[in-house]
Amino acid sequence: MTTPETAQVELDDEPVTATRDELAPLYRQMLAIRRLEEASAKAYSQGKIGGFLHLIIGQEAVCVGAVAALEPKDYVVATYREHGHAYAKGVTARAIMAELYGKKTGLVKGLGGSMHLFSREHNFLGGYGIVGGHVPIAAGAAFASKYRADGRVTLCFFGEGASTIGGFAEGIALAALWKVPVVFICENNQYSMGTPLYRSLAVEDVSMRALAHGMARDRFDGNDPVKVKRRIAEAVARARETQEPTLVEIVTYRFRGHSMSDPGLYRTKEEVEEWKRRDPLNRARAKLVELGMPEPEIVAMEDDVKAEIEDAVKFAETSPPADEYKQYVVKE
Amino acid sequence: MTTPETAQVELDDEPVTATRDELAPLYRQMLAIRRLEEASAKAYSQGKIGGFLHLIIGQEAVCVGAVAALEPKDYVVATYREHGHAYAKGVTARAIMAELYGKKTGLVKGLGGSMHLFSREHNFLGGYGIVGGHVPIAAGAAFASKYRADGRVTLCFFGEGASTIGGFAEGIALAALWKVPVVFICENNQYSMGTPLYRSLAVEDVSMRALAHGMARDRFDGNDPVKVKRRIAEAVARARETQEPTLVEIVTYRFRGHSMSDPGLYRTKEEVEEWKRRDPLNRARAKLVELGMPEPEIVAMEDDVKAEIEDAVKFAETSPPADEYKQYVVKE
Amino acid sequence: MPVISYREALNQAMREEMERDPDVFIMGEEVGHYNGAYKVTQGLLHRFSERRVIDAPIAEMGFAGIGVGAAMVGLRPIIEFMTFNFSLVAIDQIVNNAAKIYQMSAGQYWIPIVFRGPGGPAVQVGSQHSQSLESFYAHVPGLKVVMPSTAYDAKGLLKTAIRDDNPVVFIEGETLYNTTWEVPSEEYLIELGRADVKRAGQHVTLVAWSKMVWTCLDAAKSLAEQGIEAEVVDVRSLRPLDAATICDSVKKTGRCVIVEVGWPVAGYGAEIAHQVQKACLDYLDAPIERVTSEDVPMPYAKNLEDEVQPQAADVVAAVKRALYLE
Amino acid sequence: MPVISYREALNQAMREEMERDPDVFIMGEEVGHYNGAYKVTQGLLHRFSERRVIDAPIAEMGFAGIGVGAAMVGLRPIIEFMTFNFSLVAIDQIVNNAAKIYQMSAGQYWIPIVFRGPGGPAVQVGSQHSQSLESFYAHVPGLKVVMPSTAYDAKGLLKTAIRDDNPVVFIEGETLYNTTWEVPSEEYLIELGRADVKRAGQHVTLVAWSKMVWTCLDAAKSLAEQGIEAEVVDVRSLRPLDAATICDSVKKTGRCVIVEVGWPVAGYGAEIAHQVQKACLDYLDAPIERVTSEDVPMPYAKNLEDEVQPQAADVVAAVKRALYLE
Ligand SMILES: Cc1ncc(C[n+]2csc(CCOP(=O)(O)OP(=O)(O)O)c2C)c(N)n1
Ligand SMILES: Cc1ncc(C[n+]2csc(CCOP(=O)(O)OP(=O)(O)O)c2C)c(N)n1
Ligand SMILES: [Mg+2]
Ligand SMILES: [Mg+2]
Repeated sequence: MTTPETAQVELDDEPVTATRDELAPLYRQMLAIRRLEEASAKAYSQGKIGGFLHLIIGQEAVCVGAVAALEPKDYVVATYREHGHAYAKGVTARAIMAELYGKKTGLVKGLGGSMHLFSREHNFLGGYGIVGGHVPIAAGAAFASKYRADGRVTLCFFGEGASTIGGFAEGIALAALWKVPVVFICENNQYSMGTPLYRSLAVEDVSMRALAHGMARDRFDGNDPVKVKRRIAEAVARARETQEPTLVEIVTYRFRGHSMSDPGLYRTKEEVEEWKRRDPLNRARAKLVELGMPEPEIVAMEDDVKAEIEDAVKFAETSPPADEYKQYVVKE
Repeated sequence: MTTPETAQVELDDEPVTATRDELAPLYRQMLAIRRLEEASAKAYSQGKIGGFLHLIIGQEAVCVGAVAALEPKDYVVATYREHGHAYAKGVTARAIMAELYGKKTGLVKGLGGSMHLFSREHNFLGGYGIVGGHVPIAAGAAFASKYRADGRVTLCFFGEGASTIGGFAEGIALAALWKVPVVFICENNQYSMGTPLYRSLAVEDVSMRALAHGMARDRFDGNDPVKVKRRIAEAVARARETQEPTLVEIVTYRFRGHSMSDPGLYRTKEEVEEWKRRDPLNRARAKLVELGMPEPEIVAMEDDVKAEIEDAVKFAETSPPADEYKQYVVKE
Repeated sequence: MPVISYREALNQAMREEMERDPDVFIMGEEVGHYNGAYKVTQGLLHRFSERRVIDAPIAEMGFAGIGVGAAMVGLRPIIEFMTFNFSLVAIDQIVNNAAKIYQMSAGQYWIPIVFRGPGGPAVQVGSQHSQSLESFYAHVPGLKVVMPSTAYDAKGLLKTAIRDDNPVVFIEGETLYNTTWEVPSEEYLIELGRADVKRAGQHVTLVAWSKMVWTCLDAAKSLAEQGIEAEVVDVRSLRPLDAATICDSVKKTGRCVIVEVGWPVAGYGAEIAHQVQKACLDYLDAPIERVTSEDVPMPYAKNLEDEVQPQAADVVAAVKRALYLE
Repeated sequence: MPVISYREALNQAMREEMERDPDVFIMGEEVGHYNGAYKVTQGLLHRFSERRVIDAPIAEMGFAGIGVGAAMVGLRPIIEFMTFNFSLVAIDQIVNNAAKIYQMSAGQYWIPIVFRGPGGPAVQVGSQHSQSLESFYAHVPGLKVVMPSTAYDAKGLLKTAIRDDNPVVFIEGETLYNTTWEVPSEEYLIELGRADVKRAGQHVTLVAWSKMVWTCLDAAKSLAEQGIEAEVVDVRSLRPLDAATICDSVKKTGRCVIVEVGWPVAGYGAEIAHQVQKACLDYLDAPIERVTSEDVPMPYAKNLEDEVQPQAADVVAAVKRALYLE
């Protein structure tokens, strides 16, 4: 947890020491999410997926590391850029891909699509499309956990662009006032659509929003899933033990455009390349080798991921179309 | 201007040194507002004024001192508790009282009433009834001043209860990002209707909201109009010279209930008495005596105020009823 | 049968449902220690403690959203808006989250929540505080919208709304809190989506909800003195709407006057007018009349406010137009 | 005459008005450096600089309110909502401030502002991004509501809206940006509050606005093949509404079908239906028909989305009901 002054972020520091057994599964998840996103991008360009498609490529270490700090009973609330969060929480690639295809077998039967994944089985409270609108919802789930003393913690993910909107301000203010077990995680990927930080924030440190509420805060680089897991674990422990919320800002970067329709012309090649150098997947893989994981084992894991995603695509391709839109309007 | 740490407020410190010529007119204004409010309370209890009536009795030093730091061209935006602000900006007691009576001669012809006073002649941009909703409007007036480089400054008044709502959060965030000449003045009268600070704020220092935006801030006791004038003058100068906004929190207290319908049972007699001891009018009067203003002169001024308000009441009583409600819906 | 106020009826409904179900809680501004800005939650904090009666800061978007999140995971929140005028800063939570999560999640999550509070003009509170926003909420699939006119209906409908698994927008009449009605001491529920004929008559059908039902009953009285028997249908539930009861009446009377306190353009009454002409065109002996407020923001002065709002005399005049008596 | 796109027409309108009046500026998310999420503001930053083309953070309530404040003191803001779905977090500024300040101040302050952006469903963007909220805004006195269907109307109406001294809610068709139409190179304005007959016909009157005008023209084509000549009235301006043009047509045809892409209950079409039955009851040979989306939040899957939204075939079917051909 950082001090009240603007917290500096070390971008290229060494990955925190981890055991191979701790890192390997995180690497596998990140890789699966990367491949899932790549496959959906391909299907989108083939016209098999429609609407808005927001890829999280480059940011995988954040959702993977953060969710790894949770128990299954804990809740996750996310934005429209949530495929990775859903997968990290346990949703299958099949259910996600079939949803993107708008199929009956999709996670939400073709009703929600890319931006609105929900999974009750995994306590994944959904992906939301109105910026900031989901922040109070996360505070509400945490409010319910405190009301029932069920020991659950809620993670709420959002982008730095959401930190200016009223829903975010009110959500964190009430969470701080009523002390509910929630961790607000700002995925600061440095752009809100085409807008860089300096054009959207007077102070380029979102975690400082916590100061006026006496809320604990943290801020760090998000390219190492183990580091993310450890730091989020601190906040999760605080929430579980003291019911106190935390505002965590994790600095990351999206390699692709805001959505498939955005060529991302507002960034220089150099800047993007610079960040790709920090690709969390490459760093994690190198670390695994360094930790003595035999190349063949790594490759086997990678092949396994490849197969998993290919299967998910085939499943989506061959599933029947969505066929129901009236059943879930009014609950009897 | 205070440091980033929670700013302590000295409640009973000595009134700042002022000359009699500086204090006398401020005392007169405060007294006129006090009498105006008392007269409207009387008329309300006689059923001559209807709707909601929010009195500012006890808080007079804030609007009087703050507006005294302005030039006539500067703008003021206020809440539903704005009779004093309008008067301080130059609106006559007659126009205000006639409006409360719902008369044709009222400031806004009986259309707005107590909560919605507006005066273009005095650059009084109005009283607003939706908590927080007027904060972006104030930022907008200041935006226009910067756009046109007209050298005007906007003062935006609001209660501490407004500091949690989204409109306030977005308004100050945009003002800080775009650096517009506005001074946000939180009149912290320690209650939001029946809710004391500790039940509405996680941190009982509204000025800390400025930290996350790199905005200048100030915080002090509001029972001395000269002190208020001096401190607000600093913020106004900052706005005029550098276009930078400031968030100022002024600690004060309302002697009456939230509105005429509120008996204020949520406060102890002792607490109210304690604050009445600090009555800004008594303190100012004592100071005037101390500054050598002869008692007869003070009494003459007080009689003059009495006459002004009595005239305003008579004017309101004898004015014709409002008669027009269709003219100002669509501008041709 | 005991006669109690509309306010007391609402209070009883919440009290009984909170006794019955520990997952029901109420949250809003001044609902606890202050016992409610309009005293509708009187005594609930004392009875149920701060855990279940929560005073919220001024952050409608925030606490409406907290209600939605809590409802998602199984609680049954009652969110009080001090008045529905303030629901405009929270409407995104109601329209985009409360109303859509059941659909977006393909039925995995549902939102058993009640958004309640007074709506419609009070007296001389000015244009920002004098709005009737029911047509906004009635427009949105996924919501239910209820507006009771009597203490009896208020209690039975609010209890049902609290037990409903869908988000219910429950708009109370700001000027009805002191009105009284017979209310049985035994528990009862009133199904949502059922209109109620508050007065029988054969010459004209008056359709209204909330405060305007009383205005229509007043108008019906003076019409009766002139030999005109008006049937007064209290819609009670705007979504779902009980169009059958309205149409049955119109088929009988052949004349229809719809009365609402809100603005005329795209007011909810237009929806009823459409449904009536669609189902009963051949039965209509005259065009459907609507009586509404003037198409202006509400003025403050009492005399102007009365001019702007529908009065019994305006209803009588509309009935006479519908009967070609002018 | 040059044929240009709806997007280009809107761009020209803003460019011309900004050239004409230095008090006109545009503010919104991605309107400047990104040239607009839908490229409607393409090139405006380059031409007018950051002073007059302002990229805003995600704070609709904040920048809508800033627009209102700036308009109060004499500027003429154009506030772009990336889509009108996001106007729900700012609606309080539009309804309680923009629409009421002229009245609250008794005419001392007026609000020359345009709130514009795309509305209505796009393609597969899900329920939170696929809403038609015109009936909300059309309900509110003090606002004007404009929804053009063609490039020609878009340019002429937007120029007039920018010069109007009242707040104008200008909702563009999210799926119309690439549609083209003849647009003169000379300057022209189109008065607000005038409907336009887009196709003449004597058998039935089709009333629509925005995208649905195109759907009605498609339907009219296939109806013509069956010997049914439909008149298509493009409302263009929902507030004020040109009821006369609609009623003149209905008096001629005796049949009326109102088509909107939004939800059925309390949709704006109900208001038109009411006004038509009120003014033309004796001319109606059949009940007024309404064609709307299904009463559900918009599903994501393309096949379901098409089922939910009104198609030309649905209009044709409604016309046949109105002509008792079924
Ligand atoms: C209230 C609202 N305004 C605007 C939008 C359009 N929009 C969608 S995502 C986005 C940018 C969000 O940026 P950020 O919060 O940083 O998240 P990121 O996309 O970078 O993950 C915008 C403006 C929206 N969905 N909701
Ligand atoms: C959005 C909104 N919510 C609720 C209200 C009702 N209300 C009016 S004043 C008030 C209390 C405001 O307290 P504060 O901001 O401290 O100002 P004060 O009245 O103390 O001057 C409330 C809750 C409102 N007007 N607007
Ligand atoms: Mg971002
Ligand atoms: Mg206060």
